[in-house]
Amino acid sequence: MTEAPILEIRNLTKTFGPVLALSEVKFELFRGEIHALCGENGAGKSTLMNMIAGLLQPDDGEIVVDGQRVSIASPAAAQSLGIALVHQEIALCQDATVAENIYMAAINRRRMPLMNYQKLYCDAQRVMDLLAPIPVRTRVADLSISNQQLVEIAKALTLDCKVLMLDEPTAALTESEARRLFAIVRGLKQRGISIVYISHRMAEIFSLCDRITIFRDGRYVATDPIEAVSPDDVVRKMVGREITQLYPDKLLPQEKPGRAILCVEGLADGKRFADVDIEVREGEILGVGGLIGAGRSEIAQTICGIRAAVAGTIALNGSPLNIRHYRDAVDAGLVYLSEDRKGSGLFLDMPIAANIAALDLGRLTGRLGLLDRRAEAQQASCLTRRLGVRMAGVEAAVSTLSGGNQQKVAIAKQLSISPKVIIMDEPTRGIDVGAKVEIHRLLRQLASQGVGIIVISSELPELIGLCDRVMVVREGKIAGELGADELSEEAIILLASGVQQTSTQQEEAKNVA
Amino acid sequence: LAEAANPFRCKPDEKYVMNVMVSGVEYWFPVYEMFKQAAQQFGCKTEYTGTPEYDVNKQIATFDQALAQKPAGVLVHPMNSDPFIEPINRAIEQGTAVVTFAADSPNSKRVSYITSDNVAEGTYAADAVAKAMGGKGEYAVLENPGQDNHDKRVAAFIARMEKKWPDMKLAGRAASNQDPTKAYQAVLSLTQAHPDLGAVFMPEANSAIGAAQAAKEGGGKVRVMLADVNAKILDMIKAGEIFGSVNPNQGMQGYMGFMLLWLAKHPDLIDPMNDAKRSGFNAMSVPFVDNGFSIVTAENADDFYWDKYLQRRGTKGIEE
Amino acid sequence: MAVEIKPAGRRGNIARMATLREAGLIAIILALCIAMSFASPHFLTWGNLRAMMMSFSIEGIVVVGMTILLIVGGIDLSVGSVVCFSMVVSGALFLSGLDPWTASLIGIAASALIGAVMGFFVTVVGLNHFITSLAAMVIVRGMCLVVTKGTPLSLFTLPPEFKALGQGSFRDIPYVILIFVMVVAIFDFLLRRATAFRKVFYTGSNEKAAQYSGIKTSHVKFWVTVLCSTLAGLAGVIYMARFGAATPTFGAGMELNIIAAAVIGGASLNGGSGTIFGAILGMALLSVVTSSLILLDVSVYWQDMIKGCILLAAVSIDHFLHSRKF
Amino acid sequence: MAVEIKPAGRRGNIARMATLREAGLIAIILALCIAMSFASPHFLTWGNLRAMMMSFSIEGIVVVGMTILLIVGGIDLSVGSVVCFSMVVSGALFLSGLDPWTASLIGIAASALIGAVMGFFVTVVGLNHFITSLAAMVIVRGMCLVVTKGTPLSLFTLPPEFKALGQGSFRDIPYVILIFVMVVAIFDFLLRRATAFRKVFYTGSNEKAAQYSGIKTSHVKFWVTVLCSTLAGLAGVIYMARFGAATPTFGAGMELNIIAAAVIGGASLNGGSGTIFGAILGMALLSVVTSSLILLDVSVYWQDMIKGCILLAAVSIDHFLHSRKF
Ligand SMILES: Nc1ncnc2c1ncn2[C@@H]1O[C@H](COP(=O)(O)OP(=O)(O)OP(=O)(O)O)[C@@H](O)[C@H]1O
Ligand SMILES: Nc1ncnc2c1ncn2[C@@H]1O[C@H](COP(=O)(O)OP(=O)(O)OP(=O)(O)O)[C@@H](O)[C@H]1O
Ligand SMILES: [Mg+2]
Ligand SMILES: [Mg+2]
Repeated sequence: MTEAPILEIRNLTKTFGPVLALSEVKFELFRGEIHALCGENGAGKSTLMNMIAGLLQPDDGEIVVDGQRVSIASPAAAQSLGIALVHQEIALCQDATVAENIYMAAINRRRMPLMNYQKLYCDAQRVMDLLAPIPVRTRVADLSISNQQLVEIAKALTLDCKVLMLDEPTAALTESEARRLFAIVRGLKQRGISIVYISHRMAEIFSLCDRITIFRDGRYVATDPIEAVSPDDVVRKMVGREITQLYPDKLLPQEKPGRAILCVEGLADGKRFADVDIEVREGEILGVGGLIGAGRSEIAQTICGIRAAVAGTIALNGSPLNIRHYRDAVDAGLVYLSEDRKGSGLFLDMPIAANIAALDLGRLTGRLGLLDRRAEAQQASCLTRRLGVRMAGVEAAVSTLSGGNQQKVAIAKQLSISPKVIIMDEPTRGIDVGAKVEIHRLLRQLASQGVGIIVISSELPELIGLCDRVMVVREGKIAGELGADELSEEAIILLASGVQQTSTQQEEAKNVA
Repeated sequence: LAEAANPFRCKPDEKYVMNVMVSGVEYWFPVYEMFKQAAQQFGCKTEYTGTPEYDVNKQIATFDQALAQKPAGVLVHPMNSDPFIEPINRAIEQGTAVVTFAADSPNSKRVSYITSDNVAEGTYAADAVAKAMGGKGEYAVLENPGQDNHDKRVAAFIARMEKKWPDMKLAGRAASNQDPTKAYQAVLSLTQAHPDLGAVFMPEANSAIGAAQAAKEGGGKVRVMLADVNAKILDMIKAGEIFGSVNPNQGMQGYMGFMLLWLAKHPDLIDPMNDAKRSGFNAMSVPFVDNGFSIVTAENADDFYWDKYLQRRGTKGIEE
Repeated sequence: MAVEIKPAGRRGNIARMATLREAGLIAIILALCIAMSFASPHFLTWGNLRAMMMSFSIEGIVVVGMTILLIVGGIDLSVGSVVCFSMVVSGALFLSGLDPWTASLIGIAASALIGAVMGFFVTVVGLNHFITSLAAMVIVRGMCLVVTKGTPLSLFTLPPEFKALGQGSFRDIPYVILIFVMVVAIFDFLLRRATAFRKVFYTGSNEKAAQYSGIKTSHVKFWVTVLCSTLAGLAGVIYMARFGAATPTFGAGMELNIIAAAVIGGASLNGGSGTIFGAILGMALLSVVTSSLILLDVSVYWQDMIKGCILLAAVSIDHFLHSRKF
Repeated sequence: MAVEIKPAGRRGNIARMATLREAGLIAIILALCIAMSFASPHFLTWGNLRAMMMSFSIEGIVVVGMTILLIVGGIDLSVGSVVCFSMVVSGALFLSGLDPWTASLIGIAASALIGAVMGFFVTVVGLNHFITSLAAMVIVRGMCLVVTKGTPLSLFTLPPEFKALGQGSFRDIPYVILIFVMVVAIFDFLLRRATAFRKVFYTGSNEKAAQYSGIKTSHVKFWVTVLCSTLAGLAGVIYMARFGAATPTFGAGMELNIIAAAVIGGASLNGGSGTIFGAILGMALLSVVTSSLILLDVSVYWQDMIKGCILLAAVSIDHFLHSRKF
């Protein structure tokens, strides 16, 4: 490659107080390439992106764009250099419509004094439809978190940029949306746009990217063409050790799962879903699959009493449960991990320890109703160590953690009460390969100890690799169930969409028939 | 020696304080002007204190702070009567004389109280309005419920109407709470509801600015009567947009207020035939003084402008 | 997957939603008015309606600014003081010999300057709007006292053509109402349609997201703060023309009434939502209630209580109709 | 992955951060006091300090409740009215023949009831705290007028042992100050340590996340609203003992001062943060400034202005010291 890089980072260093987030890292991006950036949670990927996008200022080092050394003081400055970023954390104006969010940057720059809503809605719908048919006149607040992620991506597509940085865009997406995204990204590459792609999903990286750069603990490790490395190499460079087994062993066919732990029958909320029967048995991990908006999250929330049910019975270990409030569920040992960690999972401004303790303060309360802060800190340091949270200390605010580490704190919170049943909604969203293995192993271990486990996931390999049985939800109904031996991507997609995914012609033919 | 010859002189650091609420408002200024003059004639120091806010708690704080400096006397306008009992009694105990003015704290040990007669003011205002209307018609009042001297004026106004002028009908009462915009809205509404409304009375000057404007917009049929004055009110009186005002004799309040204080601080100047010495009662106590009031009309309005008064006297008002 | 594109209507979604929202308030106000017209024959006369509008028109101008400021996520407790300040400064300048129009312009400019200073403290120093405007409220009130030396300035000599601004009418419609309607119409339109004002919504809805889109949110906040003070200054000048006086205590406590109107009209204290039209309806509701109580000749002791209860009921009904969080 | 776990100190980070935060305010207050003691020999006398503390002690009790309410994300504009209401109800009951202690308990209970009604509107009906408490402010003030018929109740006949509550002292330390210090100490401790109050922080920090943690946030909000009104009721009773009177206009405008104190002391209007100790320091700062101006014999015209400027400067310095957003 003789051509000069379009974006070059030289010896960049960034600290947050005592935390060294990036130390003398380098990075090169050429015109028209898709360049993967990999690293463990907290390795500094998002921090680097934020500095290139003008949200943070480096302590030291250089950013060179098109051979010019630049200092990027604000997102506006980044935009004018042709740099766009899809943020890891969703940052949308909840009160505005999808269309306005998509075109916010354009609206900001536009010379025209008045809004042309008609044109705005048309244009926005066109962009949105490239990803998913979300009506652009809805308020963002009324969208599910995965749809918000799609809006966040659509937003970046409207920017007239030379460099597009995608920070874990697929973390909340299902296979089909992800595929649409990849097609778009390849199209952009054809047009000579350079793309930085951050993801913890190896398969994506290897099918999409041209080169890969790896960070570890805030330091640069290596850059390689994708053909020159194998997924195992990448993992080794990222984690610093070998990971031999990606998923823990499943239940062997001969060890049939035991008695039913959780039994849900005829559950309905009167709006989005009806007639839902679920059974989780001792020792197994139950997976739940489906497309975005199928209603998986709503079913789980209704089981736990976060949303109101209009019909149905729930039994835990054979005895019926009367859940009127999520508190009742928690007290009975039934917990739910929210898919929206920022909105409903975490108290961002509060310390890590306080976040982990939130689910059941009773166990940390001594006589006189006083909180035992020592026990709180101990519990937090124990759980964070187990999940490998990278942090300054358990009294640091959760907002200072990287995205993946925040997710780990959210998981730690669910584990803090030794639950009987855990329902996890996208548990490994944004979590790195190494930590994912740890979490999967942990789930398997809990299952074998008699904890009922339900994993809702949009990541098919995870469902297939981890679960003993997968239930697929389509439009508020259970579309079917797949045993361990029937699990495959095609089978799940078939159930989830109700049609064959392989060919659109076939699909339409079927619909007509 | 000179002091022995003339007992009516102050000691070098004898200080007298005037304490009020809403201290930035001009009603107090003419009072203090004469308070100061009397003090200067006696060779005493004076100080003007109080809280800029309409808040009894804050006023008591300023009163207490003044007391901490052990002044010879305090002329106080207690925003509410009973809350001042304890502070006033504490002042008396530490040897600071206390006289109340314009509002009283009757259950305290204050030596004297000087005021104009609120009942007389309300009564006079009623007579003036009724006479001008030929004893017949509709009137309304704007109120500031909760402030004692204002309530007294309003009550006296209505009572007089009922007693002396049976053909005068009370059309409505509204709370304007000394706010000109509220008064404006109230008078507009009242004139709409009662097209024959002939007069409106309010016990203070702030509301009058709004009320007079509303009356003017309503066709000028409504006579606006109030208590107290300021430059704007005076201009409107002169222009015939306001019917008239009853104004307490503020200068007398200040001058006599000082005299009463000074006397109370020097009770041994007299030797009355009573039990004062035995009982510890202040021999100079004068329970009540009426400072009188003036009726401000177009003819005499010119004499009530504060700035002209200040110019004429060449002093700096409350800032000295 | 079928892609469904709905034809975009002539009015945008936001506009339609807003209209719906306000329908509840309009219904409540109409219901009150109809009830009142049975109780008092005077209520539905042009005279009374005119009087009611007159009584909230000038404050309504301040409500416009406050609503925009609430949308951006701010609040301004100093509006009452600034109204007074503009009045007092213009009045004092007029008395010192300036012609009233120039004096008024300077008064409005001075108000804008106060807004700019507040904006500075909010955007550069980084204080929040609440504490900044609270301090400004005290400081500006103090300046009014300093300028007037505590006594109302009598502006009796204001030329009639200037007084007409506050007291005159055009064919039975007071200029005050005309100005008010104009200000409301302009800003309501701008807020719905102008690109610049959309940024106000974005900033108030999610400041970070707005920044990510390149919006200079601190500029937006600064200018909205200035706008709010400027409109308060304009109101002050009109008050001066109406009352022909400048009182140093004028407008004390006004801020709560104004914020209440905006909040009743659907503005959120957390920013991101609100409409001018709604806020004006909120103001109208407050005004109808007050004026009804006077017309019904309710005892002054009971007026506050009944007013509060009606307010609470109205807000609850409105909330119920739309089940939106206030 | 090297995970570094620091040993948890005896006091948690929240407590430590809070202490640090407050250090700035303490420094500013001390600096002011020292400057004042040079300027006026009267400043550092026990009499003056006593007067200053007396002036904010009772209000300080209300500040405690307000701070907790701000932490949960609420606000209460009705506190001034409720203080007055408790005073007026207790006073009226006493005059009707009840013994003053029972009368006071009923007054406090009535205040709590008002809090409960507000809590109902906030949690069940779904209105927000601002508009609910604004309506309550008007309604409760109206009730004070109705109960008293607008004239202050003279409670001259209150027995001395009851009056002592507000006027007596224990070895030159007024009971009022003792009660205040006790209330502050108890609630400061509870807020830092008690499990029940931790839920207040969770709810204020992220209500949805609190719900997803099984916390009944509407219960939390309800009880905090009740607590705030109850403390206001307690303050009202002490005011009654101190003043020996119940005035229907008492406490008007008190709410802004109280909210300002809490905000200066570090409470956020968006909920989730604040400390009692900080809020009391905020109150003390306001009090020191006011009292300094009086002692320095600053012209009344200039007092407000200087007060506002000192306030703004103090808040800016404090902000600068911690660069935290207010
Ligand atoms: N505002 C902050 N204050 C303190 N530390 C921070 C802050 N932001 C990031 N960090 C720290 O910087 C380090 C790098 O974080 P960064 O978000 O860049 O990680 P990442 O590589 O994007 O991880 P992930 O895969 O989890 O998103 C982490 O240790 C994080 O705790
Ligand atoms: N607050 C809301 N208002 C309106 N619609 C909503 C709201 N929340 C979710 N929905 C809609 O409900 C549907 C189901 O959402 P849900 O999150 O339960 O789906 P899911 O199957 O869990 O999918 P995923 O979590 O992958 O998006 C979606 O179409 C979503 O747009
Ligand atoms: Mg990241
Ligand atoms: Mg979901």
